[in-house]
Amino acid sequence: MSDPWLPAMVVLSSLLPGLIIFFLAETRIRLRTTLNLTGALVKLGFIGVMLWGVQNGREYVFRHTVLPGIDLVLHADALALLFVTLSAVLWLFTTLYAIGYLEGAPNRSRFFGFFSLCVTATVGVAMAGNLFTFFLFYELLTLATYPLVVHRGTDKALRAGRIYLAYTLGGGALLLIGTVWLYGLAGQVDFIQGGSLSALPPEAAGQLQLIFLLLIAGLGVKAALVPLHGWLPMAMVAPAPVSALLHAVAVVKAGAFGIVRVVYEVYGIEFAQSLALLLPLAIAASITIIWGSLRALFQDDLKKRLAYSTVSQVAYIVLGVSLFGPIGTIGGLVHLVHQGIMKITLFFCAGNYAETLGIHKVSEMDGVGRRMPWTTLAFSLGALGMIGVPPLAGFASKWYLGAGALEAGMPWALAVLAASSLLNAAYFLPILHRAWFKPANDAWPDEKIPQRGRWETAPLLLIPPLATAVATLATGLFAGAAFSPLSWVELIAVREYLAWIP
Amino acid sequence: MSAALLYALTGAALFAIGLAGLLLQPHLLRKILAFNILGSGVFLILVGLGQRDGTIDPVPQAMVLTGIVVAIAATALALALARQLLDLTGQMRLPEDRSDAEPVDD
Amino acid sequence: MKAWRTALTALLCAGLALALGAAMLALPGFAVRLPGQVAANLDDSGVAHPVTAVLLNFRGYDTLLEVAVLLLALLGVFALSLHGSGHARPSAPAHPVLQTLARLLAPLMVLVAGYLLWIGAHAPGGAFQAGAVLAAAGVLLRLAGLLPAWAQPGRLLRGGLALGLLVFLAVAAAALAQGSLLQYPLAYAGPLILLVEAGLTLSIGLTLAGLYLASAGWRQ
Amino acid sequence: MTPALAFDLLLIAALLWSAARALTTADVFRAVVLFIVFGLLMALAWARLGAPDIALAEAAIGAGLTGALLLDAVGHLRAKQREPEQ
Amino acid sequence: MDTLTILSLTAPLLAAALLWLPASRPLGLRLAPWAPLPALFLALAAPIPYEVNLPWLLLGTRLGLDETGRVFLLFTALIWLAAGWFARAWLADSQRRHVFAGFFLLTQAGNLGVCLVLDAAGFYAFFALMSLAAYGLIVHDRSAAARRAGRIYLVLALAGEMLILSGLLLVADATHMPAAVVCLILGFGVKTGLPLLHVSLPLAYAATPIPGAAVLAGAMINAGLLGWLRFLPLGEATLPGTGSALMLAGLLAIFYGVAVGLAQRQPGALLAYSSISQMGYFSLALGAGLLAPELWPLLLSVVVLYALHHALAKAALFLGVGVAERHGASRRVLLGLALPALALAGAPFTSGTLVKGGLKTGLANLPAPWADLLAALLPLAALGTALLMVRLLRLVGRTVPAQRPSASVVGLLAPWLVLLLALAGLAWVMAPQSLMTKALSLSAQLDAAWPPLAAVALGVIALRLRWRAPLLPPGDVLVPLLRGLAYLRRRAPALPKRRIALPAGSRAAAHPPQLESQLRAWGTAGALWLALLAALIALLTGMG
Amino acid sequence: MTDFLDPLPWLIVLPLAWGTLAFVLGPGRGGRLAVAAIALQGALALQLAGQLIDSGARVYAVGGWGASLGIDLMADGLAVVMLLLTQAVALPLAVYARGYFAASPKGRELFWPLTGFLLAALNALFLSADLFNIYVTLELLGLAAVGLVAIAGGTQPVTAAMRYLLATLLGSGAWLLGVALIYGTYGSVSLAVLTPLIHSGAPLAVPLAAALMLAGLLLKTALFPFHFWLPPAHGGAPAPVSALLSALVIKATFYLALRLWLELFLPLTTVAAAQLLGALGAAAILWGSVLALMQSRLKMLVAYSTVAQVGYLFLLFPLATQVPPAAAESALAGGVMQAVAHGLAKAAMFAAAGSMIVATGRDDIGHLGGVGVRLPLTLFSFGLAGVTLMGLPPSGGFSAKWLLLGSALETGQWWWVVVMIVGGLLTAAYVFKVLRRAFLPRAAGDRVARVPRTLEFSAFALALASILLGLFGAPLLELLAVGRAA
Repeated sequence: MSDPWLPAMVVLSSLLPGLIIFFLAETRIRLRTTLNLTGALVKLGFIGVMLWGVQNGREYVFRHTVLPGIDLVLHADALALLFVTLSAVLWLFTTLYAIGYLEGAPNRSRFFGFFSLCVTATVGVAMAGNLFTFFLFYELLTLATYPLVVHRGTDKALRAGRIYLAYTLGGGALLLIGTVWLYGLAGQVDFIQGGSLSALPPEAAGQLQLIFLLLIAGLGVKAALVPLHGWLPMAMVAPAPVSALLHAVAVVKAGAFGIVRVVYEVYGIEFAQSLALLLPLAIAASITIIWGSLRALFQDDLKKRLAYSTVSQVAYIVLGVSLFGPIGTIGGLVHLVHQGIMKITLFFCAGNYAETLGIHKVSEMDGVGRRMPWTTLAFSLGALGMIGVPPLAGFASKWYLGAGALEAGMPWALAVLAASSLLNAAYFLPILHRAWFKPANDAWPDEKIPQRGRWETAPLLLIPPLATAVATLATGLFAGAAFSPLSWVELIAVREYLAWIP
Repeated sequence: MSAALLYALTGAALFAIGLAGLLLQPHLLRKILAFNILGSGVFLILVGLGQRDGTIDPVPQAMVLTGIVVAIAATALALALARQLLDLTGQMRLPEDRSDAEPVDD
Repeated sequence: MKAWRTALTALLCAGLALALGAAMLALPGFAVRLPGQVAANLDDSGVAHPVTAVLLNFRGYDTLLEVAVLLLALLGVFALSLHGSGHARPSAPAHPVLQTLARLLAPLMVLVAGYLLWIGAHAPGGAFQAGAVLAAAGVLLRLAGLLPAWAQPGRLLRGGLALGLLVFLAVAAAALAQGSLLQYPLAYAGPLILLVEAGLTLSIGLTLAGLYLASAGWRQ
Repeated sequence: MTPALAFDLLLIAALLWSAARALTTADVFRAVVLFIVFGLLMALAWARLGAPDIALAEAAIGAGLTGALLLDAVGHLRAKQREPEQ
Repeated sequence: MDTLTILSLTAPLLAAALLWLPASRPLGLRLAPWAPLPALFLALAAPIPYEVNLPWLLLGTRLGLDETGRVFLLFTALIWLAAGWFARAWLADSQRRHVFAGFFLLTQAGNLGVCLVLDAAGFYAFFALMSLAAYGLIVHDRSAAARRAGRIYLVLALAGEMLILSGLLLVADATHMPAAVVCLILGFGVKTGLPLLHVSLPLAYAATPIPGAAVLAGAMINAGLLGWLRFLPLGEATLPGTGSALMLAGLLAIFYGVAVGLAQRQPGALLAYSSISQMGYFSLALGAGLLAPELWPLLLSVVVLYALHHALAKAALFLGVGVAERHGASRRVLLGLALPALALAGAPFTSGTLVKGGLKTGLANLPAPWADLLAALLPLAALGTALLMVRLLRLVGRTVPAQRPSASVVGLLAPWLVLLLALAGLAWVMAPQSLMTKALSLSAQLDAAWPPLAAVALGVIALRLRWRAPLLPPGDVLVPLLRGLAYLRRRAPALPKRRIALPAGSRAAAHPPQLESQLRAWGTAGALWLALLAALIALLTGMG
Repeated sequence: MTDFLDPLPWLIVLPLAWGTLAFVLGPGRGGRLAVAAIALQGALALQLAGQLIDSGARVYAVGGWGASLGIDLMADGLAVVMLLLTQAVALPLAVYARGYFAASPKGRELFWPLTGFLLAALNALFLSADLFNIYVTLELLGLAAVGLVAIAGGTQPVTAAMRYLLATLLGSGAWLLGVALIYGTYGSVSLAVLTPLIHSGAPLAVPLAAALMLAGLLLKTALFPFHFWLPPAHGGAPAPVSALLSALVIKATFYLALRLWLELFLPLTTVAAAQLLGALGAAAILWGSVLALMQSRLKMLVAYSTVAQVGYLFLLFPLATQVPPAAAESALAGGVMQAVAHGLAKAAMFAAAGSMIVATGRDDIGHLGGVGVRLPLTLFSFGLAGVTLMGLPPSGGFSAKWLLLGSALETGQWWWVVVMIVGGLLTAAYVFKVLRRAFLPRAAGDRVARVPRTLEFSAFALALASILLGLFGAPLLELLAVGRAA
C-alpha cells in the first residue's frame, strides 16, 4: 500500500463499516458487532503503521483537488496522529461500551452507523491538511452527531438536538466565512508547522485579526467556549456512549483541535503573538475555565455536572494553545489527550450508574461505591485526574500549563488554573464522598441490572471504563515514558517551535 | 413614418392593453383573451419593426406564423384548464381572485 | 389596496407603451438585412415562396419545435380530459340544415386544404393554413353532431396526430447524413418539404380539431 | 393624408377599440365576439403589412379556431352557471 | 538500592491493592502494618547521598536521600510502623478496618514518597497522595464531627495543594521568587498549621482514630515542614520581609497554640494545638533562615533534629492517649505518657533539651531586635508547652476506662513502647556532637528544668483552686467564620437558571402566510412585475 | 457518417422522437423506452462534453444555413454543463417514475410523452443560439411543464397549472416582445450576430428589450416575489414531476438570464441592476426559507425550499457584475455549481419525499414517524440532499457556497455573505424539521408501507451525485470554462 493511501484508509476504515451498518437489519447483531470492531482494529493498525513512520520522520499526505485551487488534503503529521490515535483508541472502547449499553435497544443499526460516521469525521478533522478539509469534516461531524444526540427521540432529546444544531451550524457558518475569506486573502492555506500567514503584507493584519476572530468563534462553538457552550449541557440527554463521544473523542475535541491548528499551523504561534491574538484567546479560555467550573458546582444531574466540567476542561487546551512558548503548547496538547481519557471514563461510569441502578443525580449516589466498587473506582480516578491530582493524567497537563503560563509571562493564568482546580475539587470530591463514605439509601432509584455473581454490572459496561481509568493512571504515572502522550506532544512542540526558531 | 412602423406602434399599444387585461382581469376567459391580444401586439411589432424600412421581410412573417400556432396551442391548453377549473370549483377564476377568497395555505 | 394596485398597473402599462413607442421611433437603420439573404438563397430552398422557405427550410427547426408545441398542447388537453369531471353527455341533436351543410362543406374543405398545401410552395398558403382548414372541417362536423368527442383517442388517431412530427423528425434526422440537422439535399429539397408539409397538414388538422374535440369531450 | 393612411388609421383605431372593449365589456359572450372581430381586423392588418400568409392563418386560426374554442368555453360557462348546484 | 527504594514506595501501595479485592483482603490486612519496613531499612542502610533516576515516571522522577531526607524518612517510617502495628489492635473488631487500612497505606505511601523524592513534580505528587488519602482516615468514624472535620480538612488541603503547585512552578524562575516563597509558605503552611491555616488540625486530630491521628500529628505534619526545607530558598536568598513575617507567625503560633490548647477538653484537640504551637518553632527557625541566610546551616541541623524529636514525641503521646482510652489511665500509662510530655516540654535529659538548646543557640545570632525578643519569649514559650502537657496529663488522667478492653494489651502497648524508646534515644544518636555537649551542660539542664517544674506547680495550684479553664471549641476562629458563611449562603440568591430558547420559528413569523397569499394574487404579482420591469428599464438604460 | 452520429442534434431529436412515440404507444406506456433513451441521451451529452474538452466550444448550423439566415446551435461549457445536469437528473427520475407510477398510478397516462417533450425543450433551449428559437423552446418547455403539473388532475393541481400557465405565458410574451425589439433594431435574432453589435450606447429599444426579457425570465424562474406560482405547482404535482420541474425547468430560464446578462447584454449591465437582482435573490432566500419552515406538508416544504434556493442563483449577478474577472469567474462557477447541485439535490429530495408520501399514504410532515426505520435509504437520501441544500461539505452545494462566498468577500460585498449564511442556517432548520420527525417512532394509527426498491435507489443515486459533485466538481468547472474568454 502506497503512502498517500494510508490516511485515506484510516478515514475509510470507519466510513465503510458505518455505511454498511446503516442498512443492516436490526437483528444482525453479530455482523454489526464484527464490522464495528473490525473497523476499529483495522484503523488502529493503520495508525500504528503511521505512528511508526512519523516517529521516523515520514509524512503521509493524501491530496485530491476538489475545485481549482481547493484541495482535499489528508495529512498524517505528528499532531494529527496525536488526535487520531486518541480518537481511534477511545472509539474502540466506546464501541464496546455502546454494544453493551444498547443491548436490546431499538434503532441500533442507525446508531452504530452514525457512530461510525462520527468517528470518520473525527479522524478526518484530525488529519485535515488544510482549512478546507478541516471544515469539511467539521461539518460532517455536526451532521453525524445530530442523530446520536436525538437518538432517544424524546422531546427533551429533540430540543437538545435543535439547540445543538443551532449552535454548531451557526459556528460552522462563521468558520466557513473565516475560511473562505482567508483563502481569498492567502490562497490555499495548508496546515504547516509554524504557519504560513506571516508572509502576507502587513496591511492584511487587520483582516487577519478579524478572520482569526471568525475562525475562533466558529471553532469555539464546538470547543464550547463561553458563551458559545450552551449546547453542551443540553446535549447530555443523549445516551452515555454518545456523551462520551461528544465530550471526549469527537465534538468538543474537534473544536479545540481546530483552534490548535489555526494558532500553530495557519497563523503560526509567533505570528499570532505578533498580531496580539493570543492574549484575548487566553482570556476567553480563562473565563470559560472558571465559568464552566462554577456552573458545574450547581448541577445535581450527574451528566450535566460532567458536561459543565467539560466546558471548563476543554478550555484548558485552548489556554495551553494561547500560551506563547513550547511548554504551554505541551500542556495544551497533552490535555487534549488526557481530558479525553478522563472524561470518557467519567461518562462511562455515569452511564453505568444510570443503566445499572437508575442513578442520574449526584444526590442519589450515596454509598454507590459499595454496590459498584469497580465503577466507582474508575470514576474516582477520572475525577481525581480532572482535579489534577498526581500522578493521574490531569496532573501532567496542569503542571505544563502552569509552567507554560509562567513561560509566556502570564502568571495570572496560574491563578486561573489553581482556582479552577479548586472548583473542580469542589464539584467532584463531594461526589466521591457520597459514593464512598456515605451509607446507601434503602433502595436505588431503578435497579435494572441486579448484582449477580462477580460482576456489579454488565461486563461490557465495566471493561471500558476500567480500561480508560487505567489509562488515566498510566498516562499520568508514566508520562515520561517513550510513546506516552506527553512524549509525543513534546515531539510535536519541538517541531512547531523549530519551525520558526532560526 | 412608414405604415409598418405605425402598425408596430399599434402593436405596442395592444401589448399594453393586453398586459393590463392579463394582470387586472380576474376572469380567466378574459385573461386568455388578453393574452391573445398581447400576443397579437407583439406579432405586429415583430413584423412592423422588421418591415419599417418598407421592404417585405419573410423572416418575421414566418416567425409570426409560428407564433400564432404557439398562441393557439397555449390558448387551447389555457381554455381546457379554465374549463376544468370551472368544473371543479364552479368558477372561472383563480382562488385568490375570487370575491370570497380566503387565505390560501397551500 | 386593490384600487391602488389597479392604478399602478395601468400607469405602468401606459408607461411601458410610451417607452416602447419612444424606442421604436428612435431606431437607427438595420445592421443586418435578411430579406435579401432570403431572396438570394431562395433557389436553394426547394420552394419558391419566401415565407415557406423560411418556415420550412431556413428556420425549419423553429417549425419542428412548433409542431411539437402544438402536439404538446393537445397532450395537455388530453391529460385534463382524463381526469375531467366530464361525464360525456350525449350531444344534443344538431339542426338538420347544419348537418346537411356540414356534409357538403367538409369534403370541399378537404379539397381547399389540399390546394393550400400545394400552393404553399409558391404563394401564400402551406401546411398551417391547410391544417387550419382541415380542423375547421372537423369542428363543423362536430358541431353538426357528426363526429364523436375524443376522450381517449385510439391508436390510429394517435398515429395520425404524431405523423407530422414523426415525418418531420425523420427527415430532419435523415438530413444529418448530409452534414447537419434539416439540411435537405439540394435536389430533393422540394419533394422533401412537400412530404413534410403533407404530414404536417394532416397532423395539424387533426391536432387543431382535437383541441376542440377533446375539450368538447366533457361538454354536454 | 392618403387614403391608405386613412384606412390604416381607421383600422388601427378599430383594432384598439375592439381589443379594449373585449377586455372591459361586462358580458363574456360579447367579449368573445369582440375578440373574434379583433381577430378579423388583425387579418386585415396583416394584409396591409404585406403578409398574406399571416392574414390567412390569423383568419383561420386566430379568429376562426380560437373563436370556436372560446365560444365553446362560453357555452360551457353559461351551462354551468345555469345549473349552479349540480 | 534502587530496588529497595522502589520497594519502599510500592510496598504500601501493593498492600493497599491487596485490600481492594475481598479475596486477598485478609492477606493485605496481615501485611499492612509491616509496609513501612523497607523504607525504615532504607533509611538506616542507604548511603548518603544517593539518587535514583526514573525518567519514565511522571514528569521524570528523581528519588533519593540526603541527610535531611534520611532523618525524615527514618522517623516517618518508624511512626508509620508503630501506628500501623497499633492500629491492628486498635481496630481489631471494626467492620471497616480494611477501609481504614487502605487509606492508611495510601497515605503512608505518599508520606514516605515525600521523604524520598527529590524533584518538584514528584514531591507534589506524593504530597497530594498523602493529603487526599488522609481524608479517608479522618472521616473513618462517619460521625458528623468526623465528616465536618474531613470537609474542612479537605478544603484547606486542596487550597494548600494549589498554592504549593503554583509555588513549585513559580520557584523555577528567579523573577517570581517572592511570589513563589509566599505560595510555598502558605501552601505547606496549611499542613504545618500556620496561624489561621491551622483550623483543620484540631478538628481532624480529634476526629481521627488514634493511630491515624498519630501519623497525622507525628509524621504528616512534618511533610509540610520538609516541603519548606526542600523548596524555600533557605540559605540562598535573603528575604527579610518574608522571614520576619514568618517568624512573627511562628511566635504567634507558639503562644496561640498554648492558649487555645489549654481551653480544650479533648486530648486530641489539645494535642493538635500543641502541634500548632510546636510547629511555630519551625516557622521561627525558617523565618530566621530567610532573614539571615548565614545562620541557616546551623539552624538546619537543629530543625531536622527538632522534627525528629517532635514527631516521635507527638506520635507517642497520641498512642499513649489511645492506650489510656482503651485500658484506663493507670499510673503506668500516665508514666509512659509523661515521658513524651516531658520531652516536649524540654525537660532535662530529654530530646527536648537537646533541640531547644540548639534552637536557642541558633537564634541567638539574629539581628536586633529579634535576638533580645526571642531570649525573652522563648522561656515563656517553654513554660507554655509545659503547662499544656500538664493539662494533657490531667485530661488523660480523668479518662474513664473503656467498657470492654477487647484489643490485646500487647498490641497497643508494644508499638507505644517502641516509640517511647525511640524518642528517648534516637535524637541523641542523631544529634551532632556540638549540640549534644551543649545540651548536657549544667546550665542548659537548669534552663530546661524550670519550666516543667513551674508548670507542674501551676497545675497543682490550679487544681487546688479549682480554676476552670475557659472552653474554646476546637477550630476556634473557624466557628464564627463558618457561621458567617452559612448565613451568606442562606441569604445569597440562588444562581438564576439560564434558559436557552431559540425563537420558535412559527411564532416569530405569524404573518408570512398572509403576506404570501397576497403575493399569490395575480394583481399584486403583476403590479410587482411591472415595477420590476420599470426598475430594470431604468437601471439598464442608465437612468438609475 | 460521423456527422450522422454527432451527439449535438441527437440530443434534441431523440427526446422529441421518444416523447412522440410514447404518445403513440398509448396511455401510461413508454417508460422503458424513456429510460433507455435518456440513458442514451446521457451518453450523448457526455460525448459532447468530451468533444468540448478536446476541441473547444462548438457552433452548429441547423440546415447548413448558419446565422443569421438560419438558426445556429451553440455548445459551450455552460450549455453542456446544463445538458449534463439535465440528463443526469432525468435518468434516475425516469427510473424513479416507473416505480412511482406503478405504486401511485394517478397521472401516469401522459407522463412519458410530456417528459419527452420537456427534455427535448430543455436540451434545445440550452443549445440554442437564436433568440426566436429560444422563444419556441421556452413555449415548448412551459407547455410541457404545465401539462405535467396538471396530469394528476384535481382542484389544487389544476389551479396551480392554470396559474403557472399564465405566468409562463406572460414571461414568454415579454421575451418575445424583447426579441421583436431586438430584431426591429438590428435585423437579426442570432446571438452570434447580435453580441458584437450591442454596446453601451445602444438605442433605447435594446435596454428595453433587455429589461423585458430579463423580467420575463425572472417571472418564469420564480424569483421572489414572482414565486407565487411555484409552490402550488411543484408541491401539487406527482413527485417525479415536481422533481423535474424544480430541478431543471427553472434552471433553464435562469440559464437564459445568465446568458443574456453575461454575454448579449453585458455592455448594458449596471451595478445597480445587478444589486437589484441580488436583493431579490436575497429576499427569495429568506422568504422561501421562512415559509418552508412553516409548511406542514412535506412537498410544499420542498417546493418553498426551491423558492429559497433560486435566490442563491441570483446572488451570482451582483457578484459577477463589474468586478475583477477572477472574481466574476469564481462567482459564475459558484452560481452554476449551485444550479447543478440544487438540481441534483432537489430532484433527490422530491423523489425521497414522494417515496415517503407513498409509504405513509399522506403528505404530512407530522406523520413521518417510522419512516426512518422503514425507509432508511430514502431518509438518508433526503438527508444527503439536505446537506447539499444547506451548503454543508462535502457537497456540490458547499462548493457553490464556497465559491460564491469567496467572490463576495473578494469584492467586498459582505452583505451577501450574511444572506448566504443565514439562508444556510434556515435551510438546516427546515431540513432537520423533516429529518427529526422521520427519526421518531411511528405514531399509533399511522402506517408506513414499504416502497419499491427502485424508488429508494434512484433517489439515493441523485442524492449521492449531489454530494459527489462536491468532491469531484473540478472537471465540471473545467468544462464550464470551455468557450469563455479567460
